[in-house]
Amino acid sequence: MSFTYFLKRAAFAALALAALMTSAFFLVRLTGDPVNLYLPVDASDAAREAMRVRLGLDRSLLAQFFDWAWDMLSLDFGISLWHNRPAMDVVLEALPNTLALGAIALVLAFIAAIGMGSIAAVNSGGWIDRGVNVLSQAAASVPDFWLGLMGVLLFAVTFRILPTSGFGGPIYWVLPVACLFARPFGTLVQIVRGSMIEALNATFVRTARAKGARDGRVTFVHALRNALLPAVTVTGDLAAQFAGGGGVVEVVFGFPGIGKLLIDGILKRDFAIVQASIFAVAVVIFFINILVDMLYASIDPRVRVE
Amino acid sequence: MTEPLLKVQNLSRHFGSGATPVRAVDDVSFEIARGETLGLVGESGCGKTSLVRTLLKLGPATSGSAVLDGVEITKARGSELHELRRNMQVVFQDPYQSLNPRMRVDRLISEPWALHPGLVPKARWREETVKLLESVGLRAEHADRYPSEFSGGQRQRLGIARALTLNPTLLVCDEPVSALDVSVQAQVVNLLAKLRRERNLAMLFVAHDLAVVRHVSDRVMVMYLGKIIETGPKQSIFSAPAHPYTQALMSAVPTPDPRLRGHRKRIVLQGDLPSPANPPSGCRFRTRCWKATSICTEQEPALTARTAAPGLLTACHHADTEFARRL
Amino acid sequence: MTDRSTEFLPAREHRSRRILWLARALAGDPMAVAAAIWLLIVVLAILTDAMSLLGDNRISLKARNLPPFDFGQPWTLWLGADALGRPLLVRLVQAASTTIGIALVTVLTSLIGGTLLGVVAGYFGGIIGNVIMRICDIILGFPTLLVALFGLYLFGPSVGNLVIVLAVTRMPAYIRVARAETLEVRERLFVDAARVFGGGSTWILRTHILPSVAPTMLTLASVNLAMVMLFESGLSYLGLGIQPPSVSWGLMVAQGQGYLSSAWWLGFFPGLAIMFTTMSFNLLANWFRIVNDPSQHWRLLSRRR
Amino acid sequence: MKKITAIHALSMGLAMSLAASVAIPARAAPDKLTVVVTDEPKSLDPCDTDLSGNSRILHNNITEALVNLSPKDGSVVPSLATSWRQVDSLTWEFKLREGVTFHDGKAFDATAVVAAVKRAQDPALACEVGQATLKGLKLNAEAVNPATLLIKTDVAEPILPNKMSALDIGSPATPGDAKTRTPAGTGPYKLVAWTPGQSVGLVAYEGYWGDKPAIPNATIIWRAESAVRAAMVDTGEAQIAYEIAPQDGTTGQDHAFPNAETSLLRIDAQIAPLNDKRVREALNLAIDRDGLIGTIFHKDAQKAMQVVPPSVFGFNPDIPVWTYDPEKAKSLLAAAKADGVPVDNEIVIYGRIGIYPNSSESLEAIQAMLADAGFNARLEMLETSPWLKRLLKPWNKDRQPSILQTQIDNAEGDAVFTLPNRFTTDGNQSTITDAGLDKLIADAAKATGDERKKLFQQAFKYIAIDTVNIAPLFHMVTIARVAKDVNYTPDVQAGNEIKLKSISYR
Repeated sequence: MSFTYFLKRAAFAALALAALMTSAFFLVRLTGDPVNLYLPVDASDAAREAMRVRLGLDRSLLAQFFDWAWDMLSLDFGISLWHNRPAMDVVLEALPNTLALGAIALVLAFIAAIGMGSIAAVNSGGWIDRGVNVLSQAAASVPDFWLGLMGVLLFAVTFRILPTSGFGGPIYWVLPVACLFARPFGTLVQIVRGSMIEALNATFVRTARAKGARDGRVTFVHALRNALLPAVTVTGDLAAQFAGGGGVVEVVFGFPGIGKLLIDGILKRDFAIVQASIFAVAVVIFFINILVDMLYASIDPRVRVE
Repeated sequence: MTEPLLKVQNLSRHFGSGATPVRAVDDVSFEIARGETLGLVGESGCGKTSLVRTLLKLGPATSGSAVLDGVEITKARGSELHELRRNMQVVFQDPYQSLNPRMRVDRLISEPWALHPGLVPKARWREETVKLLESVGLRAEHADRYPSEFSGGQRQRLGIARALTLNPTLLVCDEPVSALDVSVQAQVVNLLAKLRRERNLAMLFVAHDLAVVRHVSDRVMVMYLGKIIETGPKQSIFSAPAHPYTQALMSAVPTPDPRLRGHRKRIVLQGDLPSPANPPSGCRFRTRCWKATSICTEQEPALTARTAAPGLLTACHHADTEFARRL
Repeated sequence: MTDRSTEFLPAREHRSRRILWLARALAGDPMAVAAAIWLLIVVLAILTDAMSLLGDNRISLKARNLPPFDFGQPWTLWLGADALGRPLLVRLVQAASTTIGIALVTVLTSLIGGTLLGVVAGYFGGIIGNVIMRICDIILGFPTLLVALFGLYLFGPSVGNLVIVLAVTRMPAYIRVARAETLEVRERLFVDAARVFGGGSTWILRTHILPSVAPTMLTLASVNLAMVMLFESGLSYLGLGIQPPSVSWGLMVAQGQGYLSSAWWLGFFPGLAIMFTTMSFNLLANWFRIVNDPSQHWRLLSRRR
Repeated sequence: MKKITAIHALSMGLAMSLAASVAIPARAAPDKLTVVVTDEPKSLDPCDTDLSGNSRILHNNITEALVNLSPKDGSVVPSLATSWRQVDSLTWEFKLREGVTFHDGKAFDATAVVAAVKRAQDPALACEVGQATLKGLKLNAEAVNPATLLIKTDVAEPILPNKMSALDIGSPATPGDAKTRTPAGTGPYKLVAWTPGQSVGLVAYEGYWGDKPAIPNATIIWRAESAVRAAMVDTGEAQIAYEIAPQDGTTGQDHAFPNAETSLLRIDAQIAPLNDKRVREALNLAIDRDGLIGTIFHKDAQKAMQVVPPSVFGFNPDIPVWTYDPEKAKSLLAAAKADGVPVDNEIVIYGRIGIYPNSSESLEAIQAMLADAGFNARLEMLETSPWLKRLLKPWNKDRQPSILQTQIDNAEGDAVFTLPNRFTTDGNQSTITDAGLDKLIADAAKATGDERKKLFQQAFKYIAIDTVNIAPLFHMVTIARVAKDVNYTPDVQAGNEIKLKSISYR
């Protein structure tokens, strides 16, 4: 991948980011004034007005926008109203949790799907294949939040072997990871299975077989390579989705990630938090996309990144 | 002499811009009279298709003019263009691609009528469709089928029937049989010849197969790298081609005359077709020509009568000598 | 070139044979059969409820959180009762009409809008096409949840807004596919032919491009139906979608969360319903894709032997 | 059955391997206590303790006020001040406890209190205490000597000591220009760490002036779902969980305590048909309060007839509770209709998601009850911000007739904290304008003793019987689940403070 290519993409990403941040600026402000939320209901009108002035909300939207744009250019994301500290600090505490959660779930899903998918494809039409098919369809269709609740009910409330929620050692990650794991796993098994079956029927594999290569090698070198490409693409898309936080799952488990932060931020009209999270997520997505492209190129030399 | 049906003058079609555009069609002039069939031959990539598409107004002309029945094709717009479409129709090369697979035959055939309301009233579409199908050798019940239910030759008949719906005066046939099996080719060519006679159609018949061209054409035109390099009556071209390229093409055609078999040596051209973006200087054929001399590098030969063969125009510096040697 | 024309020659029987063939193809996929049956049951249930044949749905605080599988009760109570004593089964059916209705309307909206925009972008290109595609890039570049959050906060979480937000966030996918397909179809010879007959842009778009693009778009839509359903459930679960007293499966799970340890069935059954229905849509979409792909027909037909 | 065992075995195996690194203690170590609440504190600044989420962590754990209110009768009892007296109508004198130090080593004295009072009223800081409890009152504190403090007020304030119970005293080192996230107080616990999004950790303060707490380490965590909070006590993840929903609060470990909140529906009495008193009465008669108790509301909740609970000074015990009489409601509506009142107009019920457990279920039930009585009511559940827009003035002139779900908290123990804002013409949440009531409330606020009590009782009666701009529901209870081995019984103040120092293991 050439450096100029990277620059070109970065430039486009920066433009898109600017557009998004600008729309986010106006959108969050349209969601309503935070003042009522931050003052006791018994506070006087004068106190409300004073807070508006203090937050600069009394000025015209345009004036606020220019101030904000200037701060953005100097990467100043402002102070979180709720947390009462720099918004970016708060975001950067939550982001690694989300990324780790998403990465663990996706990597596990990817590995499991490659394994399951190829087993199903090799046994195409048989009992194993049908079983895998049903399982993966179910996994791809199960609502993650529901899975989370049922997990809590079963493993935490009934058997008491896993914590209900929260954050801490590895054991706290089991249920959230399992919930996020389901859908990517189901989707990827379908894809791996489908493209492997196709590849196994394709001429080049027959050729390879005719040349006397052992069956195992045929399957895993040719067909797998063929199946990896779409699997990587889909995983990349999913990774981009997860970067925005396994929103619902994070809420279910009280997991301190960016998705929960963002939802809370909007609920609490914490403009700075919302904007900083959007920014951070967008940057992460940009790098994920680059990473996927590089992976793509390394799997299939025919794909030239351009 | 009456005014020709189609008069093409200095027509060019270039692709791309900047210093070296691709000159797909470069300064081409020719005429087609009413009822006349002009054969156009050349290798693939020589600009035949671009010429056809320009005439059909599927792409803009870069310069020059083409006048059909007094109407300037290159400048026609709006209703003038719409009228023009009626007079000039096309049979495409690939009958699998040129028929929308999702439309039933009756809709396919009547599509032009739908686009030119007033020509045939809707109530008579069915009747006319059946008539057309029968005239191209298909049956009435075929009207209710989809293109996928037909063989290649049948599809091309459908294509021809559809081209005739508007009763055009000029039919452009862009390699109409090259996608078909040899056994079917003759049937379709014969059909075209028959229709031409019946309807007094003028045709521009494009092909790379000389045998087919010979069968239907009155006159023949040879194209190389966007230029016409030789043109003349069928007899002259086939019996006494003056341009080395034409000769090379002819040598590949099996002769119907058994006496001549074995006497003619097959000329195999060396090298590939040069890039039309950067054609050779002087004569464009010189890079593959066994007769090329220095003059060919320096001067571009004009399309002029160079031999005694009647009506034959050749763009070759060495055409006269060739003729002389033959004698 | 495979020419299956002989299979269908007599024109009159074409259509009825096609239906027969579809039935055969469906029978070749037992999972698709199961999916079709499930969806049929759901649709029938919705219809029965629409004709108010399901009986009493009144709040009855005495029957609050009645446990399921008590077969001594009237059959509507076999799945238990909800926190306000309403039969859970009836609630599930009412929620089904919201959930599935929203999914259908959303998919239809984004299908129509996305196809039109994509076809326009692909056929005409130029500035309009570019603008459309760049907007798509931006929407696609950011998490759907975020776009949805904004939309719903801005306009309030009503059913109409939910549909709009979901449709807008799904639309870029349709636009991209429609555009790519159009770019391909646009170059086909039959489009040139239509132009030579004097067909203008509108004519070509309407009679040639749209019908050619449609099957792909329909396949995409059938896959999306499942996706939208899951997404709506998620939003409703977060309190951003359907609001009480309306009811959707996602909202039922959310409300059931408060009864996780006291009345598990309140959240369990609606989640199960989401899963079954989503799965059915997925399976049928899969089947539909194979049916529409001649190179894969054998998968459905050969199984019968 | 077999299947379940298999799943169990499988999950056990899975858990064993995972639990190798971190296991959940089935029983907490005796020196540690974990409390789970609903929300993360918004702030840990001593001047923000008006918010229950903040005050639970701070009040009487990290920071203390000059006085406390007795959970038994609401009377003022000593804390950091040992005694107090009213010098004249505008001046109060407090004697301060000596030998007290803040967690940061600073000495507690009159100047520290002066700084805290000043800070709480600084408009730039917008402190909760300054804007709610002390609203409309100017305090001027002076240090006479380290152990004596004078507080002057701009208007007569007969209940100043009550109000001082809300003002926590932070270290003089607390920044004057910004809220702090690391408060230092005089309380039995000091802050170890606030890990945003996760927990607040406390440890016993060696230099505390009073009795040492039994449990040295306390952690406060938060979970939004009541079912999860309840389960956490069972699993041993927490020892005390607050705000358990009624459906979960049924075991012997669950303690219900009145939390000083009164739930009600505020009727917008300015818009037809609700501007007709008969319609508002019909609305009250249509609600089956008995049916709601023990199902959607906890069985210990009390049917309310006024907006403050009985523990509040000024509560009127003689107001009759609304009976459930849908027939009478119907006839009242019919009578109103006969007089041309547009009783068929759609009335919106605005609810707030999660205002109390089962808030949306309660409104769904009430909507059905209203419909049975012939009301045309539509329910709309709102998230806090839009709900506040409906709660607070200014309102749109041509708004729909509406009923708003709300609850009123009065932990301070005096009716003056409830009435003025909600029922006077100038009040920012008031739907009535009644000059007589305005005067009554104003007079009551200035009066003392029995006179004060009598006037407030009159005001409550007038609101309940003459204006009827509310449909009072219940005096609410909070349910706390306490682990079996923990010795703790929540009292009436548990909604606003977790008295960690009184908790011990059995």
